[in-house]
Order: sequence, then C-alpha cells, then structure tokens
Amino acid sequence: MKKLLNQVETYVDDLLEGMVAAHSALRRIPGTQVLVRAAKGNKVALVSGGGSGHEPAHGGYVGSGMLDGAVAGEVFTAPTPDQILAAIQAVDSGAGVLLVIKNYTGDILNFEMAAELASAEGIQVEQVVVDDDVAVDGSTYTVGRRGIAGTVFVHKIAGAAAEAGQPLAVVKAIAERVIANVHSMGMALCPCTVPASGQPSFQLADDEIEIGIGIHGEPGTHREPLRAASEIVDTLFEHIWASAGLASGDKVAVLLNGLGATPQSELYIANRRLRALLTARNLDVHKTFVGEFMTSLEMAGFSISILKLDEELKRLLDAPANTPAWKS
Amino acid sequence: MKKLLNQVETYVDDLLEGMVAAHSALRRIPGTQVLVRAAKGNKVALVSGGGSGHEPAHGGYVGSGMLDGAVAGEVFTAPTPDQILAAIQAVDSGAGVLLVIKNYTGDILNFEMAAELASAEGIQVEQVVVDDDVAVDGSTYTVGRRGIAGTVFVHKIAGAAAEAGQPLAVVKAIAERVIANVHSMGMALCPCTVPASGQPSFQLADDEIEIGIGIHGEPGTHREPLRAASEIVDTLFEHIWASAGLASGDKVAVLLNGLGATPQSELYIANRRLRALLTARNLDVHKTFVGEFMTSLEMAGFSISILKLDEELKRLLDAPANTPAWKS
Amino acid sequence: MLTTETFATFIANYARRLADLQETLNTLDNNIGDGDHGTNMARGFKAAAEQLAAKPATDVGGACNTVGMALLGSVGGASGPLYATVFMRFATAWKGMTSVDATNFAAGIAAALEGLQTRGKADVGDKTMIDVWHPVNQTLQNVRETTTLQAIVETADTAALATKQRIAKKGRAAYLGERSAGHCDPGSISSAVLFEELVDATIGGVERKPWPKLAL
Amino acid sequence: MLTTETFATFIANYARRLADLQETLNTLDNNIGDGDHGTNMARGFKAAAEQLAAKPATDVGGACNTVGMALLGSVGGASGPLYATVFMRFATAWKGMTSVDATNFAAGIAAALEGLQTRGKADVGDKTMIDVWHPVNQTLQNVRETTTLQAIVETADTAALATKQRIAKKGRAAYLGERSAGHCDPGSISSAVLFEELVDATIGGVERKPWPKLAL
Ligand SMILES: Nc1ncnc2c1ncn2[C@@H]1O[C@H](COP(=O)(O)OP(=O)(O)O)[C@@H](O)[C@H]1O
Ligand SMILES: Nc1ncnc2c1ncn2[C@@H]1O[C@H](COP(=O)(O)OP(=O)(O)O)[C@@H](O)[C@H]1O
Ligand SMILES: [Mg+2]
Ligand SMILES: [Mg+2]
Ligand SMILES: [Mg+2]
Ligand SMILES: [Mg+2]
Repeated sequence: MKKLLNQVETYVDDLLEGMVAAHSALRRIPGTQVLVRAAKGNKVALVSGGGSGHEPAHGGYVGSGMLDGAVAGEVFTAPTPDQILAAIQAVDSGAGVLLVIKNYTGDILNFEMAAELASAEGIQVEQVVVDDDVAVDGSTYTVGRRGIAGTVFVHKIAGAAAEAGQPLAVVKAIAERVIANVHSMGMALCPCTVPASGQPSFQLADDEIEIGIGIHGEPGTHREPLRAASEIVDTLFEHIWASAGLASGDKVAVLLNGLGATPQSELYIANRRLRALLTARNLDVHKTFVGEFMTSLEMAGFSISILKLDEELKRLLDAPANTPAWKS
Repeated sequence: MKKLLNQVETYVDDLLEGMVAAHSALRRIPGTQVLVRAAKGNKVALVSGGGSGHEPAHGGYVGSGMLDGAVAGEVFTAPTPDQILAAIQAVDSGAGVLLVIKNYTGDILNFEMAAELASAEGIQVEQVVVDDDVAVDGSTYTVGRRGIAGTVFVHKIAGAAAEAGQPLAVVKAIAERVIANVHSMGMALCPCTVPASGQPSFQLADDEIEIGIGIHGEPGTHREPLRAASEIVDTLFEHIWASAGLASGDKVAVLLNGLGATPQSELYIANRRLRALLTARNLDVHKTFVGEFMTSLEMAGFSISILKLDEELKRLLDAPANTPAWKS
Repeated sequence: MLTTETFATFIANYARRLADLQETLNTLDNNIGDGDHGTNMARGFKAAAEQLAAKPATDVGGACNTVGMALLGSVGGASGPLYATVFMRFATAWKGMTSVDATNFAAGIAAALEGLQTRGKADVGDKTMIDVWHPVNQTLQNVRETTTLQAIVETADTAALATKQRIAKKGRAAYLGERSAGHCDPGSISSAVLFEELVDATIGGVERKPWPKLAL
Repeated sequence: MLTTETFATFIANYARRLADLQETLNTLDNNIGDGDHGTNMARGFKAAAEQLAAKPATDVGGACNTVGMALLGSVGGASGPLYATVFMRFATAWKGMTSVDATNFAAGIAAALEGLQTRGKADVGDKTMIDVWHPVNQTLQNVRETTTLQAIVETADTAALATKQRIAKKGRAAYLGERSAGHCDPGSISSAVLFEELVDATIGGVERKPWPKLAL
C-alpha cells in the first residue's frame, strides 16, 4: 500500500486537521470529526456526511449556500450517532436541521439514531435519503438504490433554499425534488485501497472494467471489457436514460465526477461524448460540472449524474455558494 | 495501459472538445488546439500553455481575471509556434500580449519562435519564464530551474493586474515579481503513462518515492524510501525554505497541488504538516489552496508551492477570477 | 453460567478474537462490501473491552449497557448500530442480574434478535447477521439447559457458513445482486465468533473454528 | 549525390525508420526525459514526408523548406524547433540547387549546426543532439569526397552512443543531474539515424545499425 499518510489510525484526524488549516471558514467541533461553518447561520441548517475517503465530500461543501455541518466517519464507514448528534446540536439555530443521507444501511441507521436523540432534545430534525444510483434497480432489492455523486446537487440546491431563508419543510421538499430528478451511474478502471485494510478492494484484469460501481470501493454490478471512452459513456448513459424519465427539450445539469485517480483530461474526453448524446436527445444542458466531487480514495473511474431542472431548481443551482469545493 | 480514452491520436482533440462543451465561457479557435475566452477583453492579454496532460492547466485558467488564451500541445509536448501564434493573434486587443512560459527548452523554443512571428506582425509581445522548482538548483545546470505548479500563481496575479487595466510593462513586472517570490517542489509515489507511449514513465519499488519530480512524468532528482507523509513534507519544505529567502513574519500563500491520482484526503494530510512547519517559522499564511492545479496525468504525488506576498500581490491574488478551475 | 465476571471475560476474549480475525473479516467484506467489517468490529470491541475494564459493572445488564454505548460511539457503519442494539437489548433483559439463568439468557437473545430486526428490517435469508441470530434464537427455544448452550455454537457456525450461497437482499452486499453469492456474509461470521466466545466464557470448552480457512 | 529526388527518398525513408524506432526513442526519452521523443519525431516526419509527397519540390532547398515548415507545425517540444531549424538552414544553404555537391553539402551541415547552437545554446558535451552534429561537421571539414560520406555515419553513430556516459547539461534530461548518465540521449540517436538515411539516400550502401539493441 503506497499512500501519503502518517498512521492508518490517524488518517481521518490528520485530514480533518489539514482541511481546517487550509480553510479558515471551517471549524472543527473539538473532540469530534465534525466540520461546521466558522460563522453559524440563522436559518435552517443542513448536515450531511458519511465515511471519509470521499473528499472533497463532505467537509468541502460546508460553507455559505451549501452545508452547515459535515460529519466524517472512518474511511468508508458511516459516522457514529454521537458525532452526528454533535453536528446537529452545533448547527441548529432553532429553525431546524435537514439531514442529507446517502442510501446505505450504515448511514441510515446511524443518522436515524442521531435524529431520534436530537428530536428527544427538542431539535426539529428532518431527513432526506439520496438514492440516485441507477446501476442498482431499486425494485429488485428492498434496500433501494444507493446514493452517490448526485448528492452534491442536493447539497447545492437545498443549501441555496436554506440560505434564502426557506423554512425546514420547504427546504426538505426541494431536496426531495432534487432527489427525484437526479440519476447517476459510475464505473471503475481500477480499485482503491482502504488504508486500514491495505489491500485493493477488488482485482480487475488489464482489459476489464467494473460497471455500476459505488463510492466505497465495493465491486459494481458487473464486469465488462475495457473499451473506448465513448462506448463506456454510452453504456452509463443508456442506464441513466432508461431510469431518468427525461424528455426532449428538458433542461438538465450534468456532473462528471472523477473517482479519485482519473485525470481531468479523461473526464473531459468522457464529457465530449456525453454532450453529444444529450444533444442528440435534444436535452438542453444548462451547466456541466467536471471534476472530483465525490471520490473513492484513489479509485480510477468516473460517474455521470444528470439532474433534470425546473425553473426553481435552476435558480437555486445558480445561486451563490462559497465553500472549499464549490464556488458559484 | 488502462485509460479512459478513444484513440491515442485524438486524445488532445477529444479533451479540448469536452472542455469547451463543459464551459460555455471558453471558445476553441477552429482548427487549432487553442482555447480563448468567448468574450475578448479590451486589455493586456495573457497567453500560457504547454503540453497537454496537466489539466486543468492550461485551459482551465482561461477566464476573467486570469488567462486570455491557452495553447495545448500533445501530451507533455510543448505546442508548436503556429498554434501559439494563433493564440496571440486571437487575444491581442492592441494592448499587447504577455506569454507565461514554464522553463523547459521545448516551451521556450516554441514560444520564442511564436513571439518572433507575432512581433514581426506588429503585435507587442512580452514573455516571462516561470522557474519555481527548487528541486533543481539553477546554478549547477545552465538550463536553470523548471517551471511547475507555482505557475498558477503567475496566471492568477498577473491576470488580475491585466484585468485591472494595467499596461503590458506593469503586468510583466508583476508576473516577474511573482516568479521571483514563488518556490515549489514535488514528489511522486507512482509514475504516469503517456498515452502515446503506453508505458509507465519510470519504475518505482513499493517502498520507494521519487523526490524533486517535474510535471511531465520524468524522474525526479533522486529516490528515497517511502515514509510518513509528514516526513515527506519536511523534506520538500526544507528544500523550499533553503531557496525561498523567507523570514519570520512574512505573509505567504500556499498551493498544495495533487499530481493527478492523489486523493484530496492525502493532500490535506500533507497540508496539516505543512501548516505546522509554516507556523513554527512564524510565517503568516494568508491563503491555502488544496487540489489539482497542475497535474501529470494520473501520477500519484504532490507538490508544494509557497509564494511570498507583498500588499499588492496579496490584493491581486484575492481579486475576483472566474475560470473553470479557479474562482475567487 | 453468565455472570458479571464471565461476561467481562467474554468481551475481553471476543475483542482479542476480533483483533486476530480483523484481516479475515475485512477480506470477507472486500468480496461483497467495502472491506471494513474487521476494522470496525476490532475497533468497537477494543473500545468496549477497555471501557468495561476501566469501569467494571456490578451486574450483567450494566456491563451490557457499557458495551452497547461503547459500540455506538466507536463503530459506525451498519454493524455499529446493529451490534450496539444487541447489547442494549441484553442490558434491558439482564438488568440488575449478577448471573443470568437459562430462561433469561434465551429471553436476552430473543430481545436482541427482535432489536436487530426492528433496526435493520432484514428477513431471514437476506444474507445478514440475522441469518445467524434467528436460528440461534430458535435453537434456544428448544434447548434451555445452560449446559447444552454448546448447541447454539454449532447452530451459529453452520448458519454463518450457510450464508455463502445466498444472494444478499440487505446491506451493502445487496447492491452486488447475484455476484454476492459464493461469499460468506462478514457480519454473520463475526456473529458466529461472538457466540463461540459468549458460550465459552459461560460454560467453557468451546472449540474455536479456524475461520480464515472455513470462511474465505 | 543529394538531389531533389534522393532528398525526397531520404525523408520518406527517415519517416519510416522513425515509425519503426518510435518505441525505442520513447523508451530512451523515458529514461531521462518525458518519453515522447519517438512520438514527436514519428509524427513530425510523417507530416513532412506527406507534405513533400503532396507538393513535390523543384529543388533541394525548396524541399528542405517544406520539411522545415512541416516539422515546425507538427512536432513541438524541444526537438520540433531544433529539427525545423536544421531544415530551414539546409533550405538556405541549398536554395535553388537540384543537386548538392560535396562542398555545399558540408556548408549545409555547418549551417545547420550553427542554427542548432543559436537556437538551443547547447555546447558539445551537454548530452544533446549537438554531440552528434558537431563531430559530423568536423568530419566533413576533413573528408570532402561525396563517396566518403560513409565516414559521417560512423562518426554520428559513435558520437550518439558516446552520449551514454555523459551528464546532461541542457534539455529536460539536465534536471536529472548525475542520474542522466548511463542512458543515451534520444535526440542524438534520432540524429544518428538521420545521417544513416541521409547518406544512404545520397550514396547508398549504408548499413542500418540495430538501434534498439545498441542504444537501450
Ligand atoms: N439491514 C441489516 N440487518 C442486519 N444486518 C445487517 C444489515 N445490513 C448489514 N448488516 C450486517 O452488517 C455487516 C456489514 O457491516 P460493516 O461492514 O461493519 O458495515 P458497512 O456495511 O456499513 O460497511 C453485513 O455483513 C451484515 O451482516
Ligand atoms: N538546448 C538544446 N540543444 C540541442 N538539442 C537539445 C536541446 N535541448 C534538448 N535537445 C534535444 O532534444 C531531445 C529531446 O527532444 P523531445 O523529447 O522531442 O523534446 P522534449 O524534451 O521537449 O520532450 C534531447 O534528446 C536532445 O537531444
Ligand atoms: Mg463501511
Ligand atoms: Mg516533451
Ligand atoms: Mg463494510
Ligand atoms: Mg521528450
């Protein structure tokens, strides 16, 4: 295992310290793995989080116009309820807190327990569960779809609504509208290595790729032969198209997310094809975001997220945000 | 070679197309590998460039407050003079053009030839050569130091001066002040593979790292054993410190640049130590930038750049910019 | 007999077993999940054993509560709230007892199973730790002699290995669909080991299975 | 004799050789540079050969100009402007000639060397292509018989291989310092191959060296 780290045990602690050192608008709640805005808002607060290893998620989205707090678990491990509770307590201004959870058993269980504890303290807590990954057909498995990179759109748009002073119920409804309208799918060229395990999360031959990959190094839905970037984009897009209910003339936002080790050049090569496909279906691409938004350590690969916009979602997506990883 | 690409021959073309598709404020000069702002400015223009494979450099820095044009060569190969000339012609508004060149023989030769051609056409052209890499001691080899990630500070600060309407001579002088005050050094955990060659650019054992790496996959100045992130940061910092002429109380900006495959978590782990070192020397860290700014395809590793700020440089660094890869 | 003291031994021994089996459990989780189950369990029960040693309980229920809280605050993931629930339910079932008789023991296991199902909403056969806890509970309904607790170890071991052929319907492995077949469920294996240590601390004489060989 | 026709043959053959040697030159450049010299040269001379075939020149100077412009517009890197300069200098030296005699041939090489040094500012011994062009030029000052052009092939080959032990002082390899010793300079090898093809097209009978075996 070749990584830039000190000790496996201090990985998350070290990265959070380095993050706070870099970004003066972030504050770490002492004794926790929680990052919050240095200046507390007087509005509905958004808390998200999950395992570490997804950087810039989730701490990178804490800041004006997006999240108020981000809770970091161990690498790829949902954070514990006490940490989530600490985040909720720190960011609540009395206007209530919306939890943005990705649909994984671990995240759900821990966030729900924290929500119960916070409610018991009289804090208004609501939650939404992001399940944008169309690789997993929600109807076959009762767990439903996973949450992956499309979550960043939820942070951005619900964050803008909260920043604009909307009440909790409205912010939640907007978050749910984003969730209903965002569809994603990813693939991997190479696995990643969780520091604590020291082993690659799976093995792939030189001419194989994983399709339908999650964001925790877990294998995807199946393997396919390596082929041209455009053909890979075609495969992911067809899956998304089949689920997304898009129609000619729809306005969309696109997120091309690198999983950690994919050069930006390759993301742009993928975007070239994606844009051609969107244009061919007569979709109106309002904005395209290319970069690393929700990663799996040093996994090579990428995901595509397509968000169908209405006028309000578009306005909120374009609204100002100023966080370490998202400025608009 | 496992890469997300179509054909090796169309790598640069495809990525530029994907880039323009993603960013509506970019325009590609037809028939060239040159990206310029969609809206031409009425001011001194900045042109930079170099080989491809450094994304988001250089096209990602084209936009208000930074570059006016970026010229992309083949992967890791300086662009040809005709391409550079096309960029100069396209961006010149009559106020003159500043070329920001990194100190490599190939870049210098091609940019100089283009400058000669442009001057012959009556365009005012000036150039600056960035040589921030302290890994290579300029006095031993007559080629001088290489230009690496510190170049991004030159784009940002000289770009802000140009945007503010400063004349060519002033913009050039400011760029030269940045160059005199920025010092960088990098290391690699793993090599990268140039698509056209298909082979890793060097071989490293599992317990070895390259110190003093450039940004073209070339080997560094020497090899050392893999060790804790903090110790690696110590090594790079000591080299920078020995060259940078910094003194207690100086205000600095810091750029922690991932080379392509290094997770952001690891960059933050490095930043934790770097901040401790800077604080110990009583340096005042005005701003820290962590991310991928000047990459080497999918090389794993990072570089540190430290820029000593005066009041004017600080103000120009903080000035607004809106480009695909830099927003402030 | 499960007493305040043998319970502490159970936790200390289980923590040690998990440290030894950490890589095995991680590898199992790598096959069909995200590779952290061993790390999660080892971290959690190390914390639990330490907290129990630092603040010894005066009854089994109290000790269970300490363990449950320690897990809740240190594990995370799916297994954290689930194993924490197990010990919280034990805590309620065995509250105030310094020794737990066969009937109460069975009641505790039944309560734990009920807690797991309420939290995780998995059914038997979904390829989760429920696939172990459910048959163990059934065995206990039939065999109520403390001296025959040995039987639940066999049940648990067999049930854990039987998860191998199943297709996961809950938890992270569910996203693999049919690819999840052919690999044992990591949480079921860690549960089987839990029963080995629980029964050994209670009545002794349990033979530890060679899990790396059996499960991988 | 170097004529408009044999010059075209030279370019076509050199382009083919470079395509064959692309990997070898890339590997050489990987050792001490950025691994693109083979790709650069193959791309450049493919373009040059194509442009020369598309628009055949009426004199050697004109052909050289076509090649120089093709290289300038297609190579980039350090080698692009340098090899372009070589052919631009040839173009001036051999302007209007349909055949180049021994004296003019030597003058052309001398002009090319002078152009390379003006552009690249490298000295002999800096481990660049100058280490080949300089001794070739010296050999030509002594041996002016066209029939003994063979001598410059030997000079070039020997000089290119002799770059191996040197420490680079110019170009990208210079940044490696002492680590650059032990590897041949890629631009010197591509120059040696150029002389093989130039002389073979001019007087014939040149034996192509097994460069992958010799230089790697
Ligand atoms: N809904 C559920 N009900 C019961 N057990 C579950 C459920 N989901 C997952 N598990 C158990 O948790 C184990 C995984 O734990 P762990 O790897 O620590 O957490 P995570 O999946 O969050 O990484 C699985 O092997 C399975 O036995
Ligand atoms: N200053 C110089 N003068 C002469 N030749 C040079 C100089 N710098 C580099 N070269 C030659 O260029 C070759 C490298 O060319 P190439 O790899 O195509 O370009 P780059 O170094 O830009 O990648 C070197 O092997 C060397 O022979
Ligand atoms: Mg996990
Ligand atoms: Mg090059
Ligand atoms: Mg797991
Ligand atoms: Mg090269």
